[in-house]
Amino acid sequence: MYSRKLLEEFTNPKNVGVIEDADGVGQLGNPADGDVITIYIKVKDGVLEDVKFKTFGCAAAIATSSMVTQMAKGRTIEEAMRLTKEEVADALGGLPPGKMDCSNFAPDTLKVAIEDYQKKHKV
Amino acid sequence: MYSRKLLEEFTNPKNVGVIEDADGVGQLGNPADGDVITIYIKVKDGVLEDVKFKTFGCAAAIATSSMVTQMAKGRTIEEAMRLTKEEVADALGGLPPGKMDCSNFAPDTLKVAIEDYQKKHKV
Amino acid sequence: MKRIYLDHSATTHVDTRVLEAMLPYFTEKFGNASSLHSFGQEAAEALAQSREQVAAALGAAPLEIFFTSGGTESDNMAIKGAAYMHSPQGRHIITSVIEHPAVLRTCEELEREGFEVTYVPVDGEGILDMQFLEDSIRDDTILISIMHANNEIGTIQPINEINELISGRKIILHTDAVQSVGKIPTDVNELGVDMLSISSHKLHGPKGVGALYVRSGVNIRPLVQGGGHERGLRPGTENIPGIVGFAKAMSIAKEQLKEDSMHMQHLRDSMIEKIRNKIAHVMLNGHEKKRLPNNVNMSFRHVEGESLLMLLDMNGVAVSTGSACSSTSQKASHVLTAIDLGVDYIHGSLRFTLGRENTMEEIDHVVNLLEEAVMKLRQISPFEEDV
Amino acid sequence: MKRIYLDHSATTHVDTRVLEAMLPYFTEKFGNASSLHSFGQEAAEALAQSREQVAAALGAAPLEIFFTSGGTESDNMAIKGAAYMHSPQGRHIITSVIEHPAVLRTCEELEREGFEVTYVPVDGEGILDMQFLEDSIRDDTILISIMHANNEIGTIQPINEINELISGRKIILHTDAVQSVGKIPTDVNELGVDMLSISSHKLHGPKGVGALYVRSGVNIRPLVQGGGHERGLRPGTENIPGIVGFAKAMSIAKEQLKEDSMHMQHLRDSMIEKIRNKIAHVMLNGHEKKRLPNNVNMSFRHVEGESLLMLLDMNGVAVSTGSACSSTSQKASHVLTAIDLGVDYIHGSLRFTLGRENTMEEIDHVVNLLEEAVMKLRQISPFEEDV
Ligand SMILES: Cc1ncc(COP(=O)(O)O)c(C=O)c1O
Ligand SMILES: Cc1ncc(COP(=O)(O)O)c(C=O)c1O
Repeated sequence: MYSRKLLEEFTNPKNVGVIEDADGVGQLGNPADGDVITIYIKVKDGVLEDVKFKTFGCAAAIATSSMVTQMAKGRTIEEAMRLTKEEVADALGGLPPGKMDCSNFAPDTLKVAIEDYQKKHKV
Repeated sequence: MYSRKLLEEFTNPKNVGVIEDADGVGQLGNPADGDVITIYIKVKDGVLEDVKFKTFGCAAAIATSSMVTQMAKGRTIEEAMRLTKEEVADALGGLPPGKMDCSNFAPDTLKVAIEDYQKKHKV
Repeated sequence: MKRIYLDHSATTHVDTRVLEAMLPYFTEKFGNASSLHSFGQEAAEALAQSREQVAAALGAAPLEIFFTSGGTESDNMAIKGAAYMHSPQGRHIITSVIEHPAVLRTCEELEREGFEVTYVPVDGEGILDMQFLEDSIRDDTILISIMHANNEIGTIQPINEINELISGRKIILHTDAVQSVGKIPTDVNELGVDMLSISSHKLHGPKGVGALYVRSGVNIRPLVQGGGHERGLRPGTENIPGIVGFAKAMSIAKEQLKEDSMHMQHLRDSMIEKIRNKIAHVMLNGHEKKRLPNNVNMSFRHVEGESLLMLLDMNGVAVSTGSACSSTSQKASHVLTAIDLGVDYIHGSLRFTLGRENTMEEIDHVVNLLEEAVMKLRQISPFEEDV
Repeated sequence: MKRIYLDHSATTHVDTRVLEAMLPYFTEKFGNASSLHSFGQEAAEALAQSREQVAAALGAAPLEIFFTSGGTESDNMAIKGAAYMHSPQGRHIITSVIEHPAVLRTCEELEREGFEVTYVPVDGEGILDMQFLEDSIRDDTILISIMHANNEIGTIQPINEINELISGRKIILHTDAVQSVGKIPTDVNELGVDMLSISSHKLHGPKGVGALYVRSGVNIRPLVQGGGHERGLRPGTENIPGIVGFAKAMSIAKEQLKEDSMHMQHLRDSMIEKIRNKIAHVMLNGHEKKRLPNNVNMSFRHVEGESLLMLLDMNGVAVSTGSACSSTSQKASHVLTAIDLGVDYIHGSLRFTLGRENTMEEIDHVVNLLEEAVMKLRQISPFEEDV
């Protein structure tokens, strides 16, 4: 059901971890629902210098988290805010029909992290 | 479903035919029901000297007709009247459950033939 | 003794190509199609591919195919499923007097539950009385179920004419195509049906599997509840080897349809002609032309069908009298009764149903055995002159 | 990569002895068991013999066995069949909260049709609340349906205690024994049940076939109408190869029961112990002792089951999280919810279900892979400290 690309991403996720002095942190999901994503960002000159994640969830949640962090890293905040679930899903070779919701989940968490940064830094 | 014995009797029935100057004739059944047996008897000194049959019906009807004529031949009228369906069925190695009704059918027809003889000859 | 099988409407042998396709799914690719792991995914892929194959053979979309355990379940699922779903709009159903028991008994059950059922009669050749059908349609008619081809006498019904008759109305049209698939074209769009029942074992596929085609947009209620298999309409772990075999059988049937049906029709016509030439007082039951290419149903005057069947069987020839499904009961078949066979013929019918592997030599041999058997039984019959 | 299958509660491979028994019935002895000719009689004999084999394996009489298309159909047939037949005496049914969807969804359907259903809860180890069950019994209770062993956590229910509880009352007792047959004794008289559901593919038989045991004297209504097969209770041309294979699988299961269950229990206990020793923060779900000999269901804190399953699958190991039948839905399983697993554990369950051919080497290998996989996912999990 999962694409080879997604499975590769899932087994070798990039940017796993916590940024201790993060500029913004986003968390979505709920352990009772079986899916929680936390994304940490480090911003420099309006560019996402570092992005890391921690995810509790299915293979799709982990793979999309990893993919989103990679796609966001190096982008400007504006560019990162425009990341869509379709782009993420495409980059993973597609998601199975039952899992399309998942692809929203990681970009949304990234947005929460950026909003946290913007709030904290009064952007 | 049929015993080997019954099938042998069915494929090689004995006493098939009509007795032109029969002393008694019995017929039971109905073409619309798919079963008709006619039995002809020739009586001499109270003994069934000859018994013949014609049957339209299933393999069990034909085999029991043949068996009844053989069992009746040479018996006294009283003995022939006492022929039971169990004896006929046993002689054929049993009948399948759905066909037990059939085994009644041929001995009953024989009885009708004997009654016809008794009526005609005022016995 | 070499046996000759002429009872393909009762069931067929599994084609070796079909069995070959099935085998890996018993022992190696044995996963449950709902499982996420590789064993499950192999099964899920086989299921998806089979669904495509069956759909393609019917001119349908894969999502319109629901796998079942056979023709009986498909018929029940179609008729009850539509009746229960659409009872708020009406409770009237139309069917015919010559349907298979899987349809007739189901309709009778619905009658006990408060539905009204009209049973359309047929003429002496087994063709539906279209005027009667048209006159039977009411505002509360929700479903018409008419078999595509009859299992006993092989008569083919004008299903697409029925579709034209009800066009513009919200009536669901179901056809039991158990006997026609693989013998004549059964494209769901050409037929214009909303639902169509199939049984795998009638077309050289395995027993215990079948399908119901349900046109997209047509809603029916499931008969069985459970896990969400078959999009909730038919739960239960999917019978993957069976489904794979069924799909393979459907593909073969579709591919060889022209060739197979021409071959069988040739044998059929030749058999009918030879029987008529050799045996006096015979009748062809059903329609001379509008009949399945593999069906020869004939009655022999003053001879009882079961004893004829037994004599042929003892010579290695397998045929049927009436429908296999009712052969343990002794009553005259409801189909032969419906076409009003006279009393001299009604109990003397034999059904020879040909398969694509039968040969002309076999047919000739059977006709000879048949001639002997009829003569033999007529000698025993009280209705015939002594010969 | 050698694959290791530890998902035998989802489905099993067909035993080679079973497949061998089936093969002749696809291509040679392919007759319809209702046909009078020799092909039909071969099939009818195989059917009768299979019925005897299945009956013998359950301590039942042959006429108490009705062949179906699988566990789901058996459950539906038992529950609806009894409910519809006995609704004049009452419309109350008792079942449990941890039944398979084939029972739960069926009961919910009956609720929509006006029946009342009581769902008996279970304790933290998945054992039925017997006091609750006893208190639920009413004068209008017609049916109790409690599974013999749970498909997710393997808990075994005290079915014969329920039988004792209702002795003297006119309540029908049904058990879904789909998971227990072939793992623990399932003699219908020792259990004291009136009806019992089986599915062939869970015990190394083919998919698409099963049976319902119905105690002689217990009346139920058929779900499906058609020809008179299975004494009218389950019409449709019998799936002879499937039934022959199922019967063979039942015989083997019965014959090897002691040996197989001892072997599996040994692997099970060793696996649980090794997992507990190697991995911190794990929980065994279900009852420590009253569980199927082949079931290991454990939860791993702060790890999500599906991703764990995927990691194992990529290493060739097939397991399940919750029941295979609900694995496409993402909700926590109703069984794990019923035993009140805490939030840290409820989404982190894996079910390993062993088969008689699994070996200790396989178990050891899987435990090692599992340890790695849990560690890996805990490193990614936001709830665990960075390691
Ligand atoms: C026309 C027709 N409909 C339905 C069926 C039932 O199919 P199955 O026996 O596969 O359930 C049959 C065959 O017996 C049939 O000939
Ligand atoms: C306890 C239980 N009951 C019923 C079923 C349904 O059986 P089947 O999938 O064969 O219809 C299953 C298996 O999925 C099961 O585990």
